[in-house]
Amino acid sequence: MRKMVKQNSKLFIVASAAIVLVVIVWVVLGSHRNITQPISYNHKIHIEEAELTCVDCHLYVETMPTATIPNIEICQDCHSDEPMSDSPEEVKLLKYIEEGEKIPWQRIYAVPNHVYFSHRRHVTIGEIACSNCHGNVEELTEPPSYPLWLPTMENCISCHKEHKVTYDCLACHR
Amino acid sequence: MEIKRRDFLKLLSGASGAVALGTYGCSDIIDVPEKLIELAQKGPGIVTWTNTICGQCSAGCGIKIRRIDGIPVYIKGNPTYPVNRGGMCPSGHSSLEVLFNPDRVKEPLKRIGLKESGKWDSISWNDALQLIADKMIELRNVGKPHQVAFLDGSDQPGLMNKHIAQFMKAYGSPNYYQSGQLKNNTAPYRLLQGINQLPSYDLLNSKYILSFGSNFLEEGYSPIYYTKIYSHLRDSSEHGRTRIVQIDSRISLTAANADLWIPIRPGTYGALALGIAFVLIREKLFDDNFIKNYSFGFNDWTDNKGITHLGFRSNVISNYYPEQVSKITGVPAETILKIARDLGNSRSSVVLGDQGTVDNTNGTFSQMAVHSLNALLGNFGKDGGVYFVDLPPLADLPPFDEDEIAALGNSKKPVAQSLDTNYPLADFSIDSFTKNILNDDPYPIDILFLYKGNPLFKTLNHHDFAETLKKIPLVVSFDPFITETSEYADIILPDHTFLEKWDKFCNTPTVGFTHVGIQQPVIEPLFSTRNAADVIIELSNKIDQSVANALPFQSYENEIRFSVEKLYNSGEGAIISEGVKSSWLEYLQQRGWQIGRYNSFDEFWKLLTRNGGWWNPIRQTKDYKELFKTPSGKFEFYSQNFANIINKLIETTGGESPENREKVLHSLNISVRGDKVFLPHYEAVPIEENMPLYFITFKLLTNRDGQSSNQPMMQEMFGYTVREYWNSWVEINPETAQEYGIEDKKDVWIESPIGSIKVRARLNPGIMKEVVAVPFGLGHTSYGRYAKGYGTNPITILKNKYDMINGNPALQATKVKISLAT
Amino acid sequence: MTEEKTKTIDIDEALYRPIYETGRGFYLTVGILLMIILFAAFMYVRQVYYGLGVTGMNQPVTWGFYIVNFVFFIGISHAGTLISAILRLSKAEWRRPITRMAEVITAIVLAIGGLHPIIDLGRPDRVLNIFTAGRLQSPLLWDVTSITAYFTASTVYLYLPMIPDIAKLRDRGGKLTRFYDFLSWGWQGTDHQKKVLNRAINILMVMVIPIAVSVHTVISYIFSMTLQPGWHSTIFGPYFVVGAIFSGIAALLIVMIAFRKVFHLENYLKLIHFQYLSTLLLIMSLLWFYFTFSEYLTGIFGAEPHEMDVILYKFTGPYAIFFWSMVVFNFIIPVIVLSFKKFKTIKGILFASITVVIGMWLERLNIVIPSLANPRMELGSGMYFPSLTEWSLFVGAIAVFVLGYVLFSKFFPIISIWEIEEGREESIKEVEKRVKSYLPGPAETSD
Amino acid sequence: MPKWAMVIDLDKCTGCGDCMAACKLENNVAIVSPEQTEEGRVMFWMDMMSVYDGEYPHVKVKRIPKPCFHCDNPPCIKVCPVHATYINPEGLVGQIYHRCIGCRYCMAACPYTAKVFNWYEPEWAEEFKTCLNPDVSLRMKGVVEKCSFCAHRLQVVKEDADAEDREIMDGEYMPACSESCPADAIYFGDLENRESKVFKLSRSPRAFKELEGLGTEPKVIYLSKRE
Amino acid sequence: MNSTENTSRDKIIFTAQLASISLIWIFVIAIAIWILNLISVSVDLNDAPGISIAISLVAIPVFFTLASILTYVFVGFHKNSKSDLNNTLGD
Repeated sequence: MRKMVKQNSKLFIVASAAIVLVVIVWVVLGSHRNITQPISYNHKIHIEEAELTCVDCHLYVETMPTATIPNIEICQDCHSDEPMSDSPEEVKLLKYIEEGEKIPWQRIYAVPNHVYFSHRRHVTIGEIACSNCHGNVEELTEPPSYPLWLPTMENCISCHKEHKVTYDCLACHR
Repeated sequence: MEIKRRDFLKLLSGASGAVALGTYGCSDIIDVPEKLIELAQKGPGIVTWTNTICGQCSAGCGIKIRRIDGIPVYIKGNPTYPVNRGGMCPSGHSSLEVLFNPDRVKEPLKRIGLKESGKWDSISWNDALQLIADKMIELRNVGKPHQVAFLDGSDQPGLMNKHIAQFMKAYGSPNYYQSGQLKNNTAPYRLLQGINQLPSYDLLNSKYILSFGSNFLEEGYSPIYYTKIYSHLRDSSEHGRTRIVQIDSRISLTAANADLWIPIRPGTYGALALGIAFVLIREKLFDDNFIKNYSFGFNDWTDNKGITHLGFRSNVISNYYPEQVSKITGVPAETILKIARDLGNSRSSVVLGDQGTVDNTNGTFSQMAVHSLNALLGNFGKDGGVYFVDLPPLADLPPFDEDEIAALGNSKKPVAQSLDTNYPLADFSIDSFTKNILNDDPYPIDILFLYKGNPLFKTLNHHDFAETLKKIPLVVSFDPFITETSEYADIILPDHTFLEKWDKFCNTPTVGFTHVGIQQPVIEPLFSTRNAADVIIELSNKIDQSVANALPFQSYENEIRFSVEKLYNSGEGAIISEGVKSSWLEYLQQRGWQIGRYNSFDEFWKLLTRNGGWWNPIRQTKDYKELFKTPSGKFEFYSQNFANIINKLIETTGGESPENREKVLHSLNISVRGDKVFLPHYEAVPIEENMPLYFITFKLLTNRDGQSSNQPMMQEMFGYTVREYWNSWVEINPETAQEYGIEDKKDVWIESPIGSIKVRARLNPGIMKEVVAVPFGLGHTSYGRYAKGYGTNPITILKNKYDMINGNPALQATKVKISLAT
Repeated sequence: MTEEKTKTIDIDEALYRPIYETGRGFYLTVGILLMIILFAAFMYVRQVYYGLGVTGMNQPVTWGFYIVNFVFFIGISHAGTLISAILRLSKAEWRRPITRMAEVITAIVLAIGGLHPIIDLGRPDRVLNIFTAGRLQSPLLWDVTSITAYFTASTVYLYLPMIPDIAKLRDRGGKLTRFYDFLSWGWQGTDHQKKVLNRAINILMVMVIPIAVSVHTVISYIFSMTLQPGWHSTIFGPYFVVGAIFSGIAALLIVMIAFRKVFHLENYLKLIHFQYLSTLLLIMSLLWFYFTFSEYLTGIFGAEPHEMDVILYKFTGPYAIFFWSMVVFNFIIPVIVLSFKKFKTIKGILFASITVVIGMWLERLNIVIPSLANPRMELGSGMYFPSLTEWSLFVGAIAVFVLGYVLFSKFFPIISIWEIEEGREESIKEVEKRVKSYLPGPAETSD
Repeated sequence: MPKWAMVIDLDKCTGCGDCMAACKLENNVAIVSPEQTEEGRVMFWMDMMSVYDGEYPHVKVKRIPKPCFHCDNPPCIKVCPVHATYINPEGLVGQIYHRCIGCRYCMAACPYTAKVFNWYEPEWAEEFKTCLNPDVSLRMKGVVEKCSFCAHRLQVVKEDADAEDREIMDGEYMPACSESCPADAIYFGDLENRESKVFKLSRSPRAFKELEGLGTEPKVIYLSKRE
Repeated sequence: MNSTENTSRDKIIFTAQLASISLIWIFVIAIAIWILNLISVSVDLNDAPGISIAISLVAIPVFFTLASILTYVFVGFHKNSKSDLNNTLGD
């Protein structure tokens, strides 16, 4: 009898642990659906072979709060009529350029609109490397499909504490 | 996927940290990703500022529009624009609600069915213009171009009125009217000084400001300009602080900020002014030198026929002794003595009158009486006095040759000027306008253009004007919104809102320096609308080459450039600029103004549009000859101009004879006889004896002409001073309320001989006991979702009375009964 | 043993009857109450969905019925534990049939009252913020702590004296034996167990009184910690406690009279109980008046303008009717009814108790609303009209209370059976002994 | 550390109400429906009080703009159960909308009635959403909000100053009301900076604070010649 | 009466009772942890920690006393009858 009780309770513990785990996994994985971009952009090739830097395309990284994702206006500076490679992705891009249609990039990094986050503040004034939050993007051959680093308040504050910069609410909340 | 294991762990810990709702628990982050993408800003957020001119009212303040990625999001005053110096009024701040208003007319509309049916069909610009042009060509072909009328509701001097006038003249119609009262309001100055312009007052240098009902901080032509001046007056040290005395029936914004508020019975301002004149004369507090050398008709005088005429002095001394005036006005005799002595003893003191003084049947005479106090004080051409501003050196529109049809049309008598003896000094009288059109007298009107202003909402004779609009076969409205007036239109050609269009304004009335403001688009037109000015050019091209010749411009923008080019060539003044950060006062006193450096007109134009305007703060000292363009060349207490007008009227009625004179004066409703008619005098306002209370309306900064009613922000702020929102109220003195058993915030009926309205009562100690007041601006029956059905329009119960001389609506001439609504 | 048991059953059968006999009345009552509660729940869900706009609260009057009811219900909760603890502590023998009833009121009403601040929240979805990011500096958190403590203490205090009765129910058998078995904690009625239980109850008794007093003081702190006129008062603590006990006794009397009637407990709840309790009510009424009087006296005497605004508003403003009816309900009626023997019947006492409960609710209203309606700045006064949502949640809360009580009486004896038994068997002797010890005479030497 | 404060010169202020409008526009303050305003739920971060004084006919009216007073000893933050309202080292009393649970205790505790509550979800016509200020987040139903001294402007100004490696200049950080006051009656600046206009004016003999006796030490200082 | 069935039922009920007691302890400890957490937050944010500490000084012991009383009663009840249980159950 006692054994049975014990087994029962064991079962209960296991079951509840499993449920908790499932919930956690569901929240963690479910929270970022894998995002596929319309064009599988190759950061690595642009940085290593075209010798571009981040600022060349993410124009406002050093001067504005929002870095912006480059679109055809910037792409077409290099990719005009002739394809440079035999990549099918470039063909897609050229089609967008030809039709004058914006590439519907999906944003994967963004802060909620009640947060004031400034790239200028972090990149230019704070001199934080892009890779701190965006990871080793120059090594990526295709765009990341979910954010490397979630802009949660915990993450922001822990980093701010680490760097001994203000974590006053009004510094970010607006 | 080349995400390292370590990174993945980091990611996991980050996310689960959020799940675990740690110390700073921000639970909202759990559902972030989808929300993030949705909320993410679309562009980089690049901020640009554009200077333009506010079009919410006629004050023409310079504003700066903050645009983020091209979309206007905020407005502030243009700190360098001289009229408002960075200041703004609440209504200006709601301009974006005009631009983005959901009730805008988004394309040309053609009415379906009967007028006022509210059913519209869209029509292409081309069809609409062709339709109108065909009608106009037809009229010209039968030689009746004068049967086209244009009613322009803007009260703003600028290029647009010249543009329309040019068009109408070339087309051949004398019937272009500005329904604003700007021109009518100059009547007293025309009579006393022969000047067709409103004076400016040098308040900054005066030590005593006596204002007769002039609510210059709220209802004036440029409240923000006066607010700036007020602020500088109050900024000065305690010693020698300027005193402001406000005579008004209720505590208006100006009265609230004055040092002293003197309650007065509506319509008796003239009597009070003359009572003050009595004291000034009796106590010899007037400017002897000025009176002796530069005035006419102060003392009794004899004309070349040897007839002795009554002088101002004798008239005042015999009729306006303080006790008598006190009985008329309700102002205690001691108060009259006190303000008169203060006025006479302060150097320098200035007297101004508006709103309360002029909004009555005796408005012109009252304002003459008020202005004559300035003459007694010798306030012309001196610091702290009255002066008149020069016009900017702008190019007139190019001359053109009007063809025969046009010449014939222009020779016809304008339809809005009275055919009998009513309103002899009216430039535009809505009373005559409606009566004459309804009677086809002297000819019918076939086409009516309406531009700005919503006249139907503001007129006293609402019914007649509506009938007029119904009667006219083709009514074309340029309104960007469907207003009460454009409900009666047959075609609506939606204008841009002022944030999308080009325009040019100059010299806001009563502002004390010459200036030009450029209005320019801050955003591409949101809808298929067109600038009314461009539409007129297009129309002129469609009608006839001779009409088109009058407006030889590609677009209105070019026209502005053309007109401004002379400004550049003149070398006068300067484009407004930052640079000098000294106070405004110093600005004005700065006489040695330097001219900006620009090498070409293009540079000038670029700078002008970037900075938003041009001004010339230097006031040329004028000699009295320029100030007094009267027959005598002096300030005429006894207005010979008026005498001439009356004589002319008598002639048209059948020649000089006492009977004819009596007939003319009678039809003008002038009660006095003899020389008094031509002197500033008090005319009693005809009122009903059986009604116990005076009824007046007033305007608020939040909604000066009822034009802000379609802006939710202004509707909400409408009565911020009494905490009434989206609603009208009636101000009642607590003692009066007690007498009628009325409580605060209870609805009351206000009953006049015309009709009755139900309004919420608000007890307010700041109103005369025998006066009740309802703000103007609400009570729309049209004008979009935010305007329709909120509040009450007090105009609807006003009697159909007008100023006997200049035809302005008499807003304070009605008496009413009130009772608690159950 | 068995003989004894049957004997007791015979005597106290009336106390067991409601548990074993379920009439139509029970189902009807529960059905109606459930319907009311469901409606209230619907209204609450609606409020969460649309926002607090569905209530009648507005700009200066930012707190309305919910906070009034919160204070009121917490006040009522003082009926129980405090009274029963005091009576137990003072060894008042007449307490025996009353204590359970009083304690049940406390437990149920506290739970309801404690929920009211959550109902009042604009963002109930963020209520967890209190736990993740709370600030103990806020009197609201003091409330959370002290109400939790009081709720725990009073539930324990209700539960422990119930154990012997639960054991009795267990021994009687029936469908719920296992449930009673679980709850009886292995009570066998041994001497050791009795000793343990008595000791625990004695400790609790002492503990519960300060907790109860502190809870209502802390509730008053919500108001008196702000700077608002009419709230910022030092006597608010005791004033609230007195008011709470006052309303608590009245509520207890109402419950007693109701159950006496419904369960035919005339043999247990005798007139003497009501007279004792109503005397207590009378005293509290006088005390309440004293506190009210001194509260307003200090305000009027000091005549600080804002304070006077609020006081005059209470006396003459739109809420004056509530103020004066509060005085009538809380002071004039109870004093008249309870001072004269002629009126001091069960009916009279019921009447007075009902007016007191209403009056105390009005008192809470008069504390919360007028202060808020009269902002210090020149903004004009505000008005507050509760909406249907607030009314239905109020009625719902009362329904929850009644339902809770009805259900409790369905599962547990409403009068402590073992204590009655104990009273019959031992207390007469004990009281005699005790009274003797009070009486003047030669000091007893320890024998 | 600067201490931001506002000085309102009541002698200069005419009560035109522009500060109210500028504030509404800048801060996306919701415009509630007319029915709601009737119930007293109108939202103004900058409100206007009318004070009547004297007996007819010697009546005086003074209109007083009333923002949040950003007290140095704020009664509201003491009672907040969740750190949603707090005072930061620069003296700004912040309101964190996403933390607020909507208990409205701060509103009840504020002697200045400076806070407003979102009784319903704030709504805008679709067209008006285009021109909302992206610098200020929208509030949701059930939270308290109030004047922030336009703290979002400070974020930008600070960043500009840091980027140029300098201190914030006097007059660089201005709330919308102060910026557009037509009477120049609203001054804003750093109380700790002895050179600032605000510091000088706060020492003026005309200076007074609302409800000074409460010890809340408001950082909105009024100037008026006391008559 | 089936004694084995009875005792097994007793066992289950006994575990349930034990569980409820431990739940109460978990509750009390959770409250204590919560209050301590709030203190640490207020210290962290420099937010008048004195008040928090004062309240926790009062509140935590109260909860612990309550839990202790319950435990005392539960243990007290069973201590006495332990011998009986042992006798009947054997094992």
